[in-house]
Amino acid sequence: MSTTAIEKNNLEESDSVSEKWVRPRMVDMPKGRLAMWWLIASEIVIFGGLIATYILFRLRHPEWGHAAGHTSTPLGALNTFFLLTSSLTIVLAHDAANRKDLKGAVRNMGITLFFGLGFLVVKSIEYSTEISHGFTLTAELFWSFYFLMTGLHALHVIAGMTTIFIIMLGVRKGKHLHRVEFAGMYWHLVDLVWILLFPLLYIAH
Amino acid sequence: MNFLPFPENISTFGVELDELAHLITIITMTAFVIAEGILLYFILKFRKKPGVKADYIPGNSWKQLKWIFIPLVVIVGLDLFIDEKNTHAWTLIKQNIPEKTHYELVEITGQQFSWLFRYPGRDGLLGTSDDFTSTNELRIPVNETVVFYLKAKDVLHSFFVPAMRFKQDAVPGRTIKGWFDATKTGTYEIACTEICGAGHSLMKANLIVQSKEEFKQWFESEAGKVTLPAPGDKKAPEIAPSAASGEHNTAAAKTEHQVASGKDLLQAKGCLGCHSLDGSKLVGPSYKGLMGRKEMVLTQDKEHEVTVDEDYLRRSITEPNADVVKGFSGIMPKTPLSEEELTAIVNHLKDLK
Amino acid sequence: MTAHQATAHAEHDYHGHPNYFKTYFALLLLFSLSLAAGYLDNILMALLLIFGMALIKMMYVVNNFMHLRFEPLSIWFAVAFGLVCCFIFYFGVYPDILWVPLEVAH
Amino acid sequence: MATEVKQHSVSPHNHHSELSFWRKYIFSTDHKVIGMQYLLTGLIMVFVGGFFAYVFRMQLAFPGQGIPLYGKLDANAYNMMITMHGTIMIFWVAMPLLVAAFGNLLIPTMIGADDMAFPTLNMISYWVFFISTVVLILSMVLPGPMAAGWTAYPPLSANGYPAQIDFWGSIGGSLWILAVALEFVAFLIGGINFLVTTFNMRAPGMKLMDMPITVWMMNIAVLVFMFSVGPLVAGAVMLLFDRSFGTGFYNPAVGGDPILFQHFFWFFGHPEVYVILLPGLGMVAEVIATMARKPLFGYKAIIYASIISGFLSFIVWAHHQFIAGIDPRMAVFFSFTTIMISVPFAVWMFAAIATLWKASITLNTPMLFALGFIGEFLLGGVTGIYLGASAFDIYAHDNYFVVAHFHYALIPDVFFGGLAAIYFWYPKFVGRMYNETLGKVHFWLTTLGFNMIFLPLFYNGLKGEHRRIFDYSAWPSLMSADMTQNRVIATVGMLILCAAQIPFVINMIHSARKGVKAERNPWKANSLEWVTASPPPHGNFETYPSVYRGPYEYSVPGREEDYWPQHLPQ
Repeated sequence: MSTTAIEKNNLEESDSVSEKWVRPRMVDMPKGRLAMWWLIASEIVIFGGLIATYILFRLRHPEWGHAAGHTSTPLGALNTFFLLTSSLTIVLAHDAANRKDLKGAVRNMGITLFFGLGFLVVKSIEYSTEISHGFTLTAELFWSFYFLMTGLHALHVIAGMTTIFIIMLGVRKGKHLHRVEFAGMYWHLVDLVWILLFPLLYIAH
Repeated sequence: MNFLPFPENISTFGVELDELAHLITIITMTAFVIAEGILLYFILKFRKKPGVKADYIPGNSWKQLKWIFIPLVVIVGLDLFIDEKNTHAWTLIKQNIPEKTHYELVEITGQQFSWLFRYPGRDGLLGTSDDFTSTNELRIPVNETVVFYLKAKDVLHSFFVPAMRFKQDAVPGRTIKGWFDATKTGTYEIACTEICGAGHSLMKANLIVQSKEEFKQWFESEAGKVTLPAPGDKKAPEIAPSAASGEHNTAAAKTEHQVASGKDLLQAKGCLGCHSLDGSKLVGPSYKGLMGRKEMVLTQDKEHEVTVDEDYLRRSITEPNADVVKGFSGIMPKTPLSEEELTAIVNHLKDLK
Repeated sequence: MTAHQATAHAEHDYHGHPNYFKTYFALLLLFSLSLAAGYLDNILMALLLIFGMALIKMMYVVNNFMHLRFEPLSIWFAVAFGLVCCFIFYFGVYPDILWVPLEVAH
Repeated sequence: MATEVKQHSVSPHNHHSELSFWRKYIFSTDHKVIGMQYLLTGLIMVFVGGFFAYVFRMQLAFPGQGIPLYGKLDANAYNMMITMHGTIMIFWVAMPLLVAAFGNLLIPTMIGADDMAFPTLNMISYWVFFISTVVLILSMVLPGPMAAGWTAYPPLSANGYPAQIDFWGSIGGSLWILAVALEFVAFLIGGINFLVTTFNMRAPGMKLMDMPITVWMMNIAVLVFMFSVGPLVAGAVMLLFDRSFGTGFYNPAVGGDPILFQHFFWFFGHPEVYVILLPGLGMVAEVIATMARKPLFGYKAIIYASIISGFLSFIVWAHHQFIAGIDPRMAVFFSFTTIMISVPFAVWMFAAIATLWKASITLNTPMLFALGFIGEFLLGGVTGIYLGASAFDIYAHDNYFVVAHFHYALIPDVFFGGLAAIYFWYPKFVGRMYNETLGKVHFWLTTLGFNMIFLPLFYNGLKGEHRRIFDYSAWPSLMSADMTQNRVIATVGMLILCAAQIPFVINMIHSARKGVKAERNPWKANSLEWVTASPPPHGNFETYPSVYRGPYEYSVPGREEDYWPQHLPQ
């Protein structure tokens, strides 16, 4: 956290008139983005701890491979596709908001919400098929981890979607355009975690 | 020198631990006294005197900061010295078992509110059919290295013998192998130091260190009582009994469907940990002359008298805290028993005089 | 409050947006590759490929979509320290779960 | 520092006066009101936690007899009380009092900001904390309260295995986990607020190295908390699943591992005690520097030492588990790191003592408490070296030596450090001076009572008295005359400590109304919070100060006054 070194070299650069882009100092960052990064750092530690434990248990229980086989990879792949595209659209929305193009921003955010909804639908299909096959939460420790991790992630998807929706209402009336970026960052975090969860739960047989 | 108020030590590695404690005391207490002395001296000497201004010593130059860093280097040096001694003691006690020709073996199982000890029997191997067990009483020969296998049946417990300066947590799902020894005969206390529920403060056992002959004699008498099944069935798994034999918990390795006798079940399920056979009051009421006895019992804290009969016995095993005998606390855990085991125990209790 | 000064900075903050579409297609490519890697017979090779590509995808998302590339170093530090904590926890718990024989206590 | 000229309008919040009672006091977004709310919740909870300490201390000193104000204590209630005493004192007294209350009160005023970066988020963080307090009290009342120590190790905290899952029978324990999780959320939100305010809203001209040390400590504490709480949130959810749905994360029969939760807990637990320690140290350093009229010795050295201790606190956690079944080879590494982490705090102690060299000390109540902190904490730190050595920990783990050690490390920090801060900033945030004699009586009684409790417990600990035992009559060696006498002395000491708080409460309430009106800078201190009126108006500063020098320029040679406030141009 000692940013003195950074502040010193920024001192000399900012006086030069060169058009070269200057890495902003902490003090110049807009508050919201700074807060979002700290929030993302704490989320990384929460999911990181959970995934570290899951990896340890996977190494300890090789027999979970056959249990992991019952997770349907195609549906997981579809979900990954949904989240990747929604990540793209939320960035486009942020880009549009920067250019004050309200209609573009709202449209993109709408697409993101659509894909988010798609993700949740696919997730519920997966859950129902698995539970009907008898792989419930307490069936085996693998399934406890599976439902805990994907459940926690799904909660974050829902939280992300509600924030996007609330901000979308504001953007439609042209208020708080800078908040689109924060919703975007949270959504990217959710996508980031899924990128790590997908191979762990679905591919690793 | 021995100025710390430790109880008397009877184990070989306890001496090393006491030395470490005294070394740390000398180093840290001198540092503590010096620091307190300087603090008090400064407070008294530099009180606010009218007209006298304080000095401007911000402590940002090396010349001023050396007053902090020199004592710091001394402290780091002493710490490293302590850590070296400590690593030596730790590796001796916890990491490797001393090379000896003959080891005494014992399997210690902590369960809710009593300690079960299992001795290897005549064949010297744990997990075989001739093992015998005792509850809340561990006997070991003097000057002999005892290798133990520490397990827990339900929750975390911790095997603590102050006299031997020895403590090790028992964790369900793990067998922790280690060693201890005793150099003096006598009876010492064993305690559980990891909180394990309501009866945690009643979970006491005795460590009885006997001379070799006494121990041998006691060992023979106990080993003789074990009823050996058909000789052909003698299994001899290697020393670590845990992973090898499946349910090693039942006293005798049962053949397929023959249920162990009621008496062995009382032992194995840990009932004798809290209920005595000879009438003495332990954690729970004694089994002596149980059948037909009149008992004052609290049911939903309504006091009423009940005569002990078969369904009272059956109900107080399956629903232990439904009616609690007056003067005892309702802390008996529910132990999972199959139907035959339950009937075996109840029949055994009925004909106990 | 450095309000007016910060907004001035925000305008020309992101020199040359990272091309979002290029990143997106790179992500899709990596994603399909990792799916294909799932069917490799050599397990170790497959796992390495899959998790390697997952890490590259994460770097893409963090750098291009979340613009970490343009943030002050302290933010890099915060994110990196979060990961370091997870690794510390992983290697701290590793011996206790993997070097202990699994028994079933009942 | 690039001298950008910053024009400031008068504080934009002057419409504060016509807000309704609710918006002004209950759901206020003013960081000072929120700070006071945290302070009051912390002070109320200290009496709840203290009552539990009173009950089980009486039981330990006079086993089996009825306890006045409570009646007879049985084993289950005893276990619940030690659990709640630990939880309340750490999560509902130390954290709100030191980190949240003084963080909210001091950070904006010390860095010359009008309010926190996100005022509404700040208000939400208090109310999440308030809900967690309500849920905690509910968890004590409902059936099946948590009775597995404040560390809540499974399998005991997960109803034991084979888990008899009765969701409603053990609702108390599940609510306890929920309350602690909510408290984590509150401090995560609060923490982000602290960080953004410090990094983004400092007064013009205030470099990071010009900030008072308290602001540094609050930020390091909040950062350490934020990074360490993650795995425990995951662990707590897993424990909640184990308790309520019978999943087997910690159940060895199903493949789980009880040691896993201990790692989760202590990976958070040890950084947690530094989260509590650092703010206390920071505020005590302020008080010592101001009252000794001398710059804090080695300001930069202390900051780097604290940052190093922040990092070290993440690789030290398994010293709580030396004999808990972890791999013995791990203990060698953690024993080394534990002894190394005592070094940064040795720097702290030497710097505090060096500050007093050639100073001119005024011994009023805040200074007495600050020096009491340094004196008592030395013993706490020193006994830490004992327990850091894993071999000695074989004997001393889970016995009263450990209990006495961590009370000597925590109580000086929360009681002495917290009270030094309360007395020091009382004139600023309440607007009236406290009564000096009542303050001194409070100090001497608290010191007497505190030492009377825990010195005998060191002795009992060495004799082998293990902790969390409801009734020692089962162990004849622990019922010897000297040990029972020590337990009685400790209980009497505890009664003195409780009695010592009466002059404190009288002093606080009485001086709030009838105390002498305090002026802007009663202690002649340098930092920015002494620039505004006391109590500071809603927007803190009429005109925003800029900063020209460090916060500790006391008795600079060549100036007639022995202090040089940060905001004066020369």
